[in-house]
Amino acid sequence: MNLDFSAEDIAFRDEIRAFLSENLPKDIARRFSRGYHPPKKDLQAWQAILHKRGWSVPHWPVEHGGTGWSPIQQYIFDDECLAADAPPVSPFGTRLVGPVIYTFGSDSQKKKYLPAILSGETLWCQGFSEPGSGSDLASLQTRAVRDGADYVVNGRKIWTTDAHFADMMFCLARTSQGRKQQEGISFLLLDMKDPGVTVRPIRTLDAGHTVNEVFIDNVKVSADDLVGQEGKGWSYAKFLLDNERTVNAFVHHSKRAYRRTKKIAQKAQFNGQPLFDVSGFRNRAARLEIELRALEWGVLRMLHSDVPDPTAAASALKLKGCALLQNILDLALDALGLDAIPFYPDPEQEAVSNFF
Amino acid sequence: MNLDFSAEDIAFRDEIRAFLSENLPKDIARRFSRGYHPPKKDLQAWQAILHKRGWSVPHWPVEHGGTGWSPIQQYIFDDECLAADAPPVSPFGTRLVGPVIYTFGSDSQKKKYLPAILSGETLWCQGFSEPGSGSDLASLQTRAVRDGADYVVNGRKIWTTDAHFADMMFCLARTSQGRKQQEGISFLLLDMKDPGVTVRPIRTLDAGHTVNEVFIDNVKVSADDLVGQEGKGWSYAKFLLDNERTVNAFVHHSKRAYRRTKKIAQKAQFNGQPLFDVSGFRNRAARLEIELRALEWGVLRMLHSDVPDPTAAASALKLKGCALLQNILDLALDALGLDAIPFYPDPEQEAVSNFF
Amino acid sequence: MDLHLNEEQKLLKESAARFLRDQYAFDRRKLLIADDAPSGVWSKLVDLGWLGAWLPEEAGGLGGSAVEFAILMEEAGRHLYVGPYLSASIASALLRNADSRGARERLAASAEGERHLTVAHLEPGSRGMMDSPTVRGIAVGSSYRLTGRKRLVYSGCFADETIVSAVTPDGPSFFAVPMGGTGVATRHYRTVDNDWVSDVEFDLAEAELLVGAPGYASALDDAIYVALLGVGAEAIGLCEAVLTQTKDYLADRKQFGRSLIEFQALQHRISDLFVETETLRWSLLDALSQSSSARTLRARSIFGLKIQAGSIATMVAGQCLHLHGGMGMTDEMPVSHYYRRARMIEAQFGNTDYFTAAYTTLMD
Amino acid sequence: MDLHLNEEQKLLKESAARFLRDQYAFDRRKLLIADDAPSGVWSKLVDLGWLGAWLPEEAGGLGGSAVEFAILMEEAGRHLYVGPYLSASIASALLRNADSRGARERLAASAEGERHLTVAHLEPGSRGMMDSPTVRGIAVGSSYRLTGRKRLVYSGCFADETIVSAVTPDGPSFFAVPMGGTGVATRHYRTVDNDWVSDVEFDLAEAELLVGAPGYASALDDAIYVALLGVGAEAIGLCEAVLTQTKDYLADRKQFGRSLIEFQALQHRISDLFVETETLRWSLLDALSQSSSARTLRARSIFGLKIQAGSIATMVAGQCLHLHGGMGMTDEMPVSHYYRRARMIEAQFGNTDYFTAAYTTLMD
Repeated sequence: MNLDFSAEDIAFRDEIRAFLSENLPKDIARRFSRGYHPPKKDLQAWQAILHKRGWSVPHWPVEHGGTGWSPIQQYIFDDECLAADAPPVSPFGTRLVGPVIYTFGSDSQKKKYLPAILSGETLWCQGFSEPGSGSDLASLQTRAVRDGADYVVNGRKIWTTDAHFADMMFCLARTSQGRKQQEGISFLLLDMKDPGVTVRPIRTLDAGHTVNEVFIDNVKVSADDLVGQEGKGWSYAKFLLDNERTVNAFVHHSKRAYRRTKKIAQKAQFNGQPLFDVSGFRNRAARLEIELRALEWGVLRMLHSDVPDPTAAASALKLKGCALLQNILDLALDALGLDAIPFYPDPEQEAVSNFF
Repeated sequence: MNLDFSAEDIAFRDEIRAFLSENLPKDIARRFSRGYHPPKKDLQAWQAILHKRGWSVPHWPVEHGGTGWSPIQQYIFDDECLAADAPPVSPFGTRLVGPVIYTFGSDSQKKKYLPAILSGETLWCQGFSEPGSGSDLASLQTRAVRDGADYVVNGRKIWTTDAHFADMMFCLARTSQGRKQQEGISFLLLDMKDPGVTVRPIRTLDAGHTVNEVFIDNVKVSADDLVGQEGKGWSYAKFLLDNERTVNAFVHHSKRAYRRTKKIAQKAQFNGQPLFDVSGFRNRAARLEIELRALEWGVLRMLHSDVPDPTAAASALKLKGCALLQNILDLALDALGLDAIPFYPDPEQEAVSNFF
Repeated sequence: MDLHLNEEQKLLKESAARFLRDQYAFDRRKLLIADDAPSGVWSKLVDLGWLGAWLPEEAGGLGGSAVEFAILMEEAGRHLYVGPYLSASIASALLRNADSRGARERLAASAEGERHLTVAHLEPGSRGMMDSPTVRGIAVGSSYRLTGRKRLVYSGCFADETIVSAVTPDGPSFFAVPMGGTGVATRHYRTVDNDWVSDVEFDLAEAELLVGAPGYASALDDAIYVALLGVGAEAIGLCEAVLTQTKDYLADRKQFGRSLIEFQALQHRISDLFVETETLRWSLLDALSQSSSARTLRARSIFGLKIQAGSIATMVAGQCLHLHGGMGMTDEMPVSHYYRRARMIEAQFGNTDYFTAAYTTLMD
Repeated sequence: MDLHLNEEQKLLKESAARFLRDQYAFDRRKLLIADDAPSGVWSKLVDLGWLGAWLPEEAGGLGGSAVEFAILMEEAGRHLYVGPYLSASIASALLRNADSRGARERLAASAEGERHLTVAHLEPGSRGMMDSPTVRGIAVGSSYRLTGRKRLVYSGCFADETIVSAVTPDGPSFFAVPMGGTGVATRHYRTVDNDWVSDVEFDLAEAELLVGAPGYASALDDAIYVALLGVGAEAIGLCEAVLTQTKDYLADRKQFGRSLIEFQALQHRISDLFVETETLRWSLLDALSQSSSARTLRARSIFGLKIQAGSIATMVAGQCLHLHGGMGMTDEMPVSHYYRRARMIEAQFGNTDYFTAAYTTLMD
């Protein structure tokens, strides 16, 4: 058992840090640091910079534009990017549909879509969930009917993150009625600029706008934009969802949230001393710091060793990771005190900058 | 709505206090204050004193020896008794079998048993649970077979609190096989000095001895000691269990435990100051104090007003009462620190007296 | 001791519930909170006598007590009321024991609905109501001039006058300042739970002394009591309502062919939330029982209520949000509003950490 | 970085597990803990090389590291081992970096099983290992005389010699004192978890200086690291074992015609306990990763492990106790012993409050 980072890993971390400090635009980092959803222009600008360096999709196979990094290097990269307040690259192209296209797509699909996913020029959204279908994807209602060289698609998608600015949607639609519910579903690539697409924002609890309802009304999708075989969409979707299950347990997010909470608490005054020095607060922070360090080792363990029951271990990481992030954010709210009450719609508003 | 104790209630409380300070023997209170199970002699000595004053069974109807106090007066009485470290009167005679006897018993049973229950001369235990029957009393295996003027009883009881020093046991035994499991069960009063009774101690987690397994081997019980009708024992048991469900939610126990915890924490030194003044500890104590006061109002509410759903409200009280008592005891353990480690079998041991 | 509501109290509760059910149903509320300032419903509440309901007759009220106030706030919580009622009530509490003519006049005018009052007490950097003000007041003839900054002035966009805490050479005092007057600059914004608040900057703003330094501490105590009692009672209504709605939601939703409410694990969670809500009601009784007690006793019980209200409401609403699944995250579901309000109850006037620290200074 | 056990470590783990399973099965253990002092099993552990397994060769060990120690303690926890191993290991940790001949000799003698050492560091009124000793040492020629009281000396009824912390005019230091010597009065008792401890009173007891004042702080740090690592690893074995046994128990018990393990609410609780146990293993990795780090880094991670171990073991064992129903309360069920041991892990060497306070002094 060896619990040290190797010299190579340490050098790698330094390289990433140096890159970020030279290349991450200050205004993008500032906006993202304030906890708002990054705007499209920030997502694209930052991905273009990463792409130039060849780092926009580290996890992809090298032949498609990946970096060939080890799992621990990818971990270090993600850690440093979030530590520097770089907004994470939109996952819909890079993590979700990209691997489906390079694994199951036609050569022309690869040529047409992969470069713009790599560069971030094209942003994607995911059309899986539908009203009433809950997490049960197989009960899908959207239909695609073959009409010459095209499919004509009709249906409704919901909880569609970033649909309001995405260029493309990958979606599941029923092309025939199979014996099992999972059969007869196809995986289509659909242009969001088609006039038959209507996006209705869903306002959420955070008073922000990230998710949408998408109405698909007689939208024509070329048969060239069918991925793989007609009726096999369910298996591609499963492949994609398996990729989505990463083991990072939000550890980088939590580390970042904790650092921010600490800054807030160091600045806030409580009975004449910094809140961070008040022992009740400090005790709570200590417990979270300890859990955070534990969580990081939980992730490293998943990356490195054969754990006895990987599925259970991954669930434990996910559950604990969620709970910890929530607890850190609760502590942040408590550190804000009365400043948690006002709602500031704009991240560049003067009042917001007071806390950072 | 009027949330004040009446002048009468306040005067009543003073009366109880005065009585306790004059009559509660110091050594009995001291032993009980240390959290050990009170020995039989303490239970009996204290009940004799209460009995002399007419207060050994306040909740009984006046004609059987009760006091006629209002629910709030009984509440005050219990509160003051525990506050003064008076060991609670053994419940098996006074709370459980006594009311069954004066409600369903024969005149000769009343004459024979009630006076000694009132005075505490006879201590009782409850023979309901059996190995394997869990909380499902109806699946009872103990049998009583009529033989002339007697029943011959055979069976095994478990979790029998105080069986090792009880004089009598009230127990359930099957006298016939009914259509339903609840039918054919009879309620018998059994002398623990019968040679057919064997008591095996069950050692428990607290390294103490309160519960037992009781083997009943051809024990003769006179038919005069059958309560009510043969085969109707189940309904008397239900009556008894309903009486057992009080709504006090351990509030007096919790108040007492909290006071004791506070004393321990005031005496313990932590980095040069009393532990009770250390803010982390004090914050925890504050939360428990607040919950304790809330709980007391929860009980007063049950005593006073028509709550919308009394069963749910009583469950809430019980759950919260248990949780709170546990949390207070956890805090006490934390206050003890390293002193929680040694095990002292004797309450009068010198080391124990250091904490009180 | 008698914990039943009397007949008047029962009627008050029913009328408040009926009014809010009719006038403040969730769909109607959605429109009302989209406005730039609280409007219609407020004047009706004043007409219904909400402001005077808990004030003694000599203070222009209807002879009620803290119980009446708690009844109204509980119903407010149940229906997610946001608007001027709580801040106007805190203003009344500040003034009710003052002996100045200005205070007495305003108390009556407020109860009558003739003048809408709010309170400007918290400041940038404050962590709760017990923090000392830094706004300065200097005497100019028989009146005063105030200079400094206040924040979280509820309904500041709407009130006629605000009661301002400020320090004079004699010590801290409360003053009245007209909201639109010279030397009063405001910045209005919304809160996370859709209420209306303002930052207010005073620059030698003309002010009338209402409560001088000798009465300051006790007036502030009265205000704190009413503020915390208000959110405490509100939290009970909130918890009960969100719990009922969540049970209904779970009964409606099906998964794997069964109604969600049939899953044992969900039932257990619902039961736990019921128990917590009950606990909060017990704390309310405790706080009400101390409404006329000595300072320390009253403060302990009301801080206790605030601590319980903040943590229990956050917990109950948070769990209910979770039980709603993804739908709960949308603005169109009431649970998302209950959740935001619960979070704000936790933060308002000073959070759990703040009042726990305050409580520990009062322990025996 | 490679988190796999190497071949030697795997063998060590298997052999420890096998030994305890055979020699320390629950029924056999019941007889062993009824004795007045730890016996048989201890000498076999020494023969198996447990004491030297984690010590470098120059300290008389087998060239292992903290990982080997954690492996053994985890198995000890799984099988509810009580006895001299942990205290003797802490004694080794205290001495391992000392340069006195006395220290080196004892380290070797201890690893060989020739001399059984324990530690007398805690005192009446201590709240944890970081508290300063008050036992006084005065130099008499080349040796010392100690006067004062120690408590919670594990295996004090059994050890040959105890390593005692005491203050001399030069500062705090560690000394060796033979247990039966003149001026050494002992009072033996048991702990809640059936271990053997003693109070020891020194009255001008003759003592040999092992670690002088300049080395005291660092030797104490080493001892704290090993003590907390020990209970941390033990807690993992404990949690895993009690959880497995509880699952088996629930699978066996039927209620309302179903095995208890089929109830969803119970499954959820078991899953939560599994997650907590996993977390504890992560903290162990963290603490192991800092075994040779600078003082603050190592202290933070090992305090973190102790805090997690105490609270998680208490929670897991407490919940398992609850899941056992009434049966769990009996001495004959293993769960009641796991629970007691968990409570003691929480209290030992300083409880969660103590180490949290210590941790907060080390935060950036």
